[in-house]
Amino acid sequence: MMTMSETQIMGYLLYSGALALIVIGLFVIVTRHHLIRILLGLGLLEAGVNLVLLAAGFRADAQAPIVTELNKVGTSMVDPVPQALILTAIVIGVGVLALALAICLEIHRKYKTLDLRVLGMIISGHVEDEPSTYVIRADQVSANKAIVPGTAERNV
Amino acid sequence: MSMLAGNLDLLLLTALLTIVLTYAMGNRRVNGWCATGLYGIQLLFLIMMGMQYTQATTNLQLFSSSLTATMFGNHLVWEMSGLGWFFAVITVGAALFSSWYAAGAWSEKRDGMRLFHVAMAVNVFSMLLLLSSGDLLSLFIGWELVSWASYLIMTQRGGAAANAAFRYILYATAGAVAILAAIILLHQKAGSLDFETVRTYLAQAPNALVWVIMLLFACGFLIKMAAVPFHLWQAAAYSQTPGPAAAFLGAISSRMGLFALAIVLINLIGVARLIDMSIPYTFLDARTLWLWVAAITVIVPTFIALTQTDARMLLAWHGIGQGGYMLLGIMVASPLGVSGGLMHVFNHASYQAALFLAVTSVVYRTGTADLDRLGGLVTRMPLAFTTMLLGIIGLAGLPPMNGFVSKWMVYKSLLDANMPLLFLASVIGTLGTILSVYKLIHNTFLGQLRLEYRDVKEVPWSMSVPMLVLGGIAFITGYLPGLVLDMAAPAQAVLGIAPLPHHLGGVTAATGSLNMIWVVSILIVSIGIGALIFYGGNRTSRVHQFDNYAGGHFLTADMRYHYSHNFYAGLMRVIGPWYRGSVQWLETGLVSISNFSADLANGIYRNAYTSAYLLFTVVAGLTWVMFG
Amino acid sequence: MSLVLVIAIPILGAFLLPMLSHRSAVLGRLFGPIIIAVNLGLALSIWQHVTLNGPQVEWIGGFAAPLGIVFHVDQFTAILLLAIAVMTILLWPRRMEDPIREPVLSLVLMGAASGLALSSDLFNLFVFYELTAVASYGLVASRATGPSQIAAIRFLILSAAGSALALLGIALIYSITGSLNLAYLAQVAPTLLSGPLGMSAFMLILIGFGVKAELFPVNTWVPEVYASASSRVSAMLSGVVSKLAMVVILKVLITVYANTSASLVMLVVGLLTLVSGELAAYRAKDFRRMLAFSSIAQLGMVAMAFSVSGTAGLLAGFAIMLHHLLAKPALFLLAERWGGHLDRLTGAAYSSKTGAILFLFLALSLIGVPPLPGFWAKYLLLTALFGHDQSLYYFAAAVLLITTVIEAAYLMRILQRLYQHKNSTLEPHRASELVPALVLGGTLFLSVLVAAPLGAALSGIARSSADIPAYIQRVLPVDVPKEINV
Amino acid sequence: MIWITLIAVFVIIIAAIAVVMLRNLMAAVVATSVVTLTLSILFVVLRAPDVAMTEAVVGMGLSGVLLAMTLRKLKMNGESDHEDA
Amino acid sequence: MKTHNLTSFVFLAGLVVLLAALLVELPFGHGPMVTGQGILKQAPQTTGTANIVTSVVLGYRGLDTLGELTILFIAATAVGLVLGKQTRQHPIRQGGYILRIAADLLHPFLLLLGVYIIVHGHLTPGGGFQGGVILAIAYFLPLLAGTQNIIQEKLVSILEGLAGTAFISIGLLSMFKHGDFLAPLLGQGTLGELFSGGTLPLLYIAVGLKVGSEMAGLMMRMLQEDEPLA
Repeated sequence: MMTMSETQIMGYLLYSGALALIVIGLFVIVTRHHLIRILLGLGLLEAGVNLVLLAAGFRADAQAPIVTELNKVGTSMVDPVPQALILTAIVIGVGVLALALAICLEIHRKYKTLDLRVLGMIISGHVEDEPSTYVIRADQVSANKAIVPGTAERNV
Repeated sequence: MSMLAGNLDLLLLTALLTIVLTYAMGNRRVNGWCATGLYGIQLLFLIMMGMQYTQATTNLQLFSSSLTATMFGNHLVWEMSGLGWFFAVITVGAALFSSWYAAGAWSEKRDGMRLFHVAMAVNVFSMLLLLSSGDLLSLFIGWELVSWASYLIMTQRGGAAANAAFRYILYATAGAVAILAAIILLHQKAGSLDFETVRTYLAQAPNALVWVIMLLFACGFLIKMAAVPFHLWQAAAYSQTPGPAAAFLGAISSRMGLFALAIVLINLIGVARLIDMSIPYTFLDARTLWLWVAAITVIVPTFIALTQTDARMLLAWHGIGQGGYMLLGIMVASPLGVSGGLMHVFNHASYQAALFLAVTSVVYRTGTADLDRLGGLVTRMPLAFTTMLLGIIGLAGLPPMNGFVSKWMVYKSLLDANMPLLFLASVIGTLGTILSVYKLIHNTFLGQLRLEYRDVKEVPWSMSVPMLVLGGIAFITGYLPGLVLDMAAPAQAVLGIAPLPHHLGGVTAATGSLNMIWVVSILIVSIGIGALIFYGGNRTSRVHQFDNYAGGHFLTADMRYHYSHNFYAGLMRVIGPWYRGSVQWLETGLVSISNFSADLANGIYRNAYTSAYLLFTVVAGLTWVMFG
Repeated sequence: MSLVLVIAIPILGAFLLPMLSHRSAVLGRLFGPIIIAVNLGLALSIWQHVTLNGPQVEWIGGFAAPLGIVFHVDQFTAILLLAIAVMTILLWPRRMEDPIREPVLSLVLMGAASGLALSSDLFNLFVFYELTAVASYGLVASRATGPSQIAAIRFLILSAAGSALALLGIALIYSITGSLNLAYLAQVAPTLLSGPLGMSAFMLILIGFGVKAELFPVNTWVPEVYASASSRVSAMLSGVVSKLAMVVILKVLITVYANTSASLVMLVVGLLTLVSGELAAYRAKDFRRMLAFSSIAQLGMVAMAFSVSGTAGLLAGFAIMLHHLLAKPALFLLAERWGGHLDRLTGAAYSSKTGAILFLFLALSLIGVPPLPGFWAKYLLLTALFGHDQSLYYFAAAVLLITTVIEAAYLMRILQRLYQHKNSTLEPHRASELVPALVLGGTLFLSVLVAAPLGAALSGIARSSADIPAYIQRVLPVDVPKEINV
Repeated sequence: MIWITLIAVFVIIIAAIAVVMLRNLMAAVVATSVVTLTLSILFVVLRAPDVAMTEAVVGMGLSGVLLAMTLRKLKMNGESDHEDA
Repeated sequence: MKTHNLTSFVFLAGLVVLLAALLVELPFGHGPMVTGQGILKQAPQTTGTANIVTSVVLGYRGLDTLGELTILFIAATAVGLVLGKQTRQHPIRQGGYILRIAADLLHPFLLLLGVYIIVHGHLTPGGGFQGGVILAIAYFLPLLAGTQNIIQEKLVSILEGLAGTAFISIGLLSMFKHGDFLAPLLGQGTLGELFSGGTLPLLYIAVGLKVGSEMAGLMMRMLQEDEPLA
């Protein structure tokens, strides 16, 4: 049995954890430029959001929403809906992650890099001046990698 | 007959049919003649309508069409009033002569005549649609159609013409959005867009709102008229258009702006209201503003025309300047002034078309319109010379041509309304006109004939007849101005101006009348006496054109002594700096601003850290909704 | 006759297609179009049913709202369903990189888009949004060029982060109100969601779904993706998917956040989107990028329209949406041959006349030349903005008018290029691109001839969609717990 | 119960920071798995056993495997990704 | 670069403040369970599953689950589409002896565990997703250890197709019998027994197979993708 204030403290703890996850995830997404790491950040962000969602359905002194001999129908249970939602959200996250990783593999096979700065320069630099169906050859990519820092300054 | 008479549907259908047929016939020679015939039929319909004005007791009769629509609660109607009829006659007439001229020998060397005729037909149809618009929304629709039709006719030659037309269409779109803004503002305030409701609403609307609406409308319409400061596009665009089409455009196209402006300023807002609306912190009022816009439009383009070395450019610039006279006359809003302005529309159309056709004939034979590389063609192309002579006398506004009558009426109205400064301005404009038209005819037909043009011939009859007829019209309506004044009377009635007492020979005003029959007769008689003295009195001997002496030396034909380059150099040195490139900064400034901001926007979309925008937006948005 | 079939059948088809293709290639080739035809039939019957009997509601699985998921269809939704099916069949890939997987993705995209149109449950909308998103990542990356895959991954990162934020917004709403049903939320919104919490939830949802709705500034993926993906995919994304994301935002806005400051947010966002799009298009040097920016601008106009509360705004928004839904895919189909640097277009009109004339027509309609439909759309938007008596709305109208001039500038510049020199190196359009484009353009042209009745019908549709109390009445049964134990 | 939550949240934050800080990508992946695992413990505390299982199996197991495989493909399991942290 | 990081820091600090201000407002522990209460009240009667989360996942929000399955399916398809250019089966380097033995031993246990979790999804925590993933891992471990390749591409694609079809066709069946898509069928049975909960266990089995086959196919494709040409 928890008292009200304990519930409060617990809420603060949970929300601070969720907040930390969201902010750190966004930080990774915004400031890092290695695609894999950005995907990790994405995972953190989603985890934080899931935590918020789950905390929405929490009830102090309530049971898990499973009917057993111990807790019959009618005993107070936590909200099952957010749990279902999070189930869905987690699986969706995995699907997106898998697709992203596949694309990353393909890009790495073509350009030998997963640095967002280089890729961004490739796409915004070349697609504009050349026909849209432009495919960059490996030698040009190495040239691009050589001048990454300069472009980074320019792109900020 | 009775069912035919005054049937607007028939007119519009014929105009539509003209488009279809000219497209169907393609590049065949007969296409032009067919188009000419169809324009003739349209003119016939218009004349039948005109008959009704002579019979009808009132001049306010409307010719309604069965073309109506209801869009989102607005009832669109198309019906032709006396004002529209007057402009429509000029439109179809100009189209008739232009396509007649183009139908003959002129079209032989050229390809793409289908596009030429179709563009002309589209222009006529859309102009008729505009002229017969019965409410503001249909007016706007017609307006846009006219704008894009003119783009079509201007751009057909490609290259430089396309660039000029592109510049034009940007101006036109800017004007169109201004008009659209005004219309929708009115729609929101007045609740409906038919003229009656809008008039009653504007009568009791606050001054500030009327100012906004008037300025928006006027900007749009003045852009079409190419009034200062929107005058930069027109001359280049018109001069790049193929000759007969240029004649058509120069005759009527930019008068559509005048038509719409007259409806909005005189018919909807009303001159009395204009006079009431004083510009803050000044002693001026709205009407004075428009009068001065007109006056500046008279002066600046005319003196720009003075510096041109291309005949077509020169004429085009003058077309802008003459538009100023019309606006002046109409904004004076006295019976004399309005009928002067309206009459000037007709007169200008007649002699401007004649002049463009004459220049086109010169280009047809010599291949150039460069005033520095022509001269002495009078003996080779006498008919073209005659046409141009008649035309420039009209353009300069001297008797015996019709231009004199309308300009006289405008001057007179200005004096009667005691506006001496404006009178002075218009006279200065006329001075510039006289100077530059003299340059035109001198550099083209007078002086020394160049060797390369030694065996130039007169243009074929198919081309010379229409332009001569136009010159003839310009002379006859100058001799008997009553003809045009009768036509202008219904238009004047629509604008709500008292009718002007006039007769076949001219006008009878309390402060002084004009009877062209007397003027012209005296003029002819005196010229006849002079000719008698010249030919009968002393002995003359004809010498060949190349048989010239200067200071006792024989001048060979290849020796250039014809003073044509850098005409009026001294005058230019004095007055040139005042107006040369005066309002370029408006255009260039706008262009550079848009380029700069466009680069900015592109830069935003090229950032590598696109997800950073997500963060920034979230923070900004949350801050707004939580603390904003 | 159930609404779910519109979603279930394409997904079923997508599940079955690979097996069928393993059995016989011909059957696999025919299967996709058959499924789409079935869906088209379903959409038609739904449309007819709705026009006869008024809007319909379906509780999925028979679980009464607000406990279960609710589908709601009114006339506009039915039209969207039709448009989705028609677009899918028109943009069906003829020759594909992969004969099995690309059709599967397209089918699922169709089903998910229909779900976005129908569902009125926040989380269900989120699921279908994600489904649409994943399908479109796959389609973008399906073209094996490097730039398309880079564009796909950048799009994926932006969109996934955005939808995580949208989910956060949904979580906020759920923890405040304890429900996800839009109708129920509409009931309790004035008491619960009008505070800063509710507004920030809307903000998060707007930004999250705004990624696909091409709203500034989370739309940086648009030029990259549309320039590098195959133009059928670009046509689908800009024509259909972006509209549906906008519809989702609209649902949340007009049901839950009606007459709050949310509409002001909408206006500002739409204004920025419009201006940035038009300006960027004015400077773009690549044909596809230019089209992408112009579609951004159009969606900004839609957002501005929806920011005007009431029937006028909805009417304007629907008009612009439907017009753009027809115009932009046709342009992207033309871009299949004309893509790339603008200089390549010089004289293209002489190599393919029909394409040039079609471009002329569509460009004039986009600029808004009367009496073309684009003009009426802009007219309605301006009327709505002027009708809203606030200085900011007047300012928005003025900006819209000015950007129209810029729009005319870049579109006419292209047109001039098309007709410049007779000798062109471009190969003409193939029939497989020209025919669908002509179908779309022809529909647009026919709408000119029947403009008046069309306008009347559209205003009726807007009026029915703007009626939120009736919507709540339909969705919620009478015995819903009105009291909330906070 | 409070204490479990406190520790779990603490671990989560530390691990998340580790994801940012660790140069070696494989290590970062491991840190993410730690976050997920602790999160599933937290879910048990919040009386959501289903979610806890899913998070553990799908979140840690599956995504962990996928990421590890990708890194192995990219030949990056050893050295760090070149970027200024 | 540095300026970019700096601005990001500033904005993130702002975000921390804003989100904190939002989250402390949230009613933790006493939020309005409007939907939740209703479901808790009527779920055991309507669906007859002891695990109410299951009844929500498959009953009240069955459509979400369908969409989620489709997302997995689409993701797997798209992975195949992206990597599909080269499907050359290249030999995976053999793992150590211990590893292989462990994999072989682990395989049946994992299978059993997965099946159990799936089948008891409506009674105990866990269900189709968890069990499916465990199944996938069960089949994947030997592959990773390099003992032998159990998974055939063909089998996987057929399995995923069939499972998804089963899910939807159960839904359609209930629609034709009951009038509503995915409405519970076949009576509830007695609460807490294995054969209870109507169609939900069947649905969960379909989900399990679907998820398992998708995941297996996914990992297989990513493994098949040939080594980056160095």
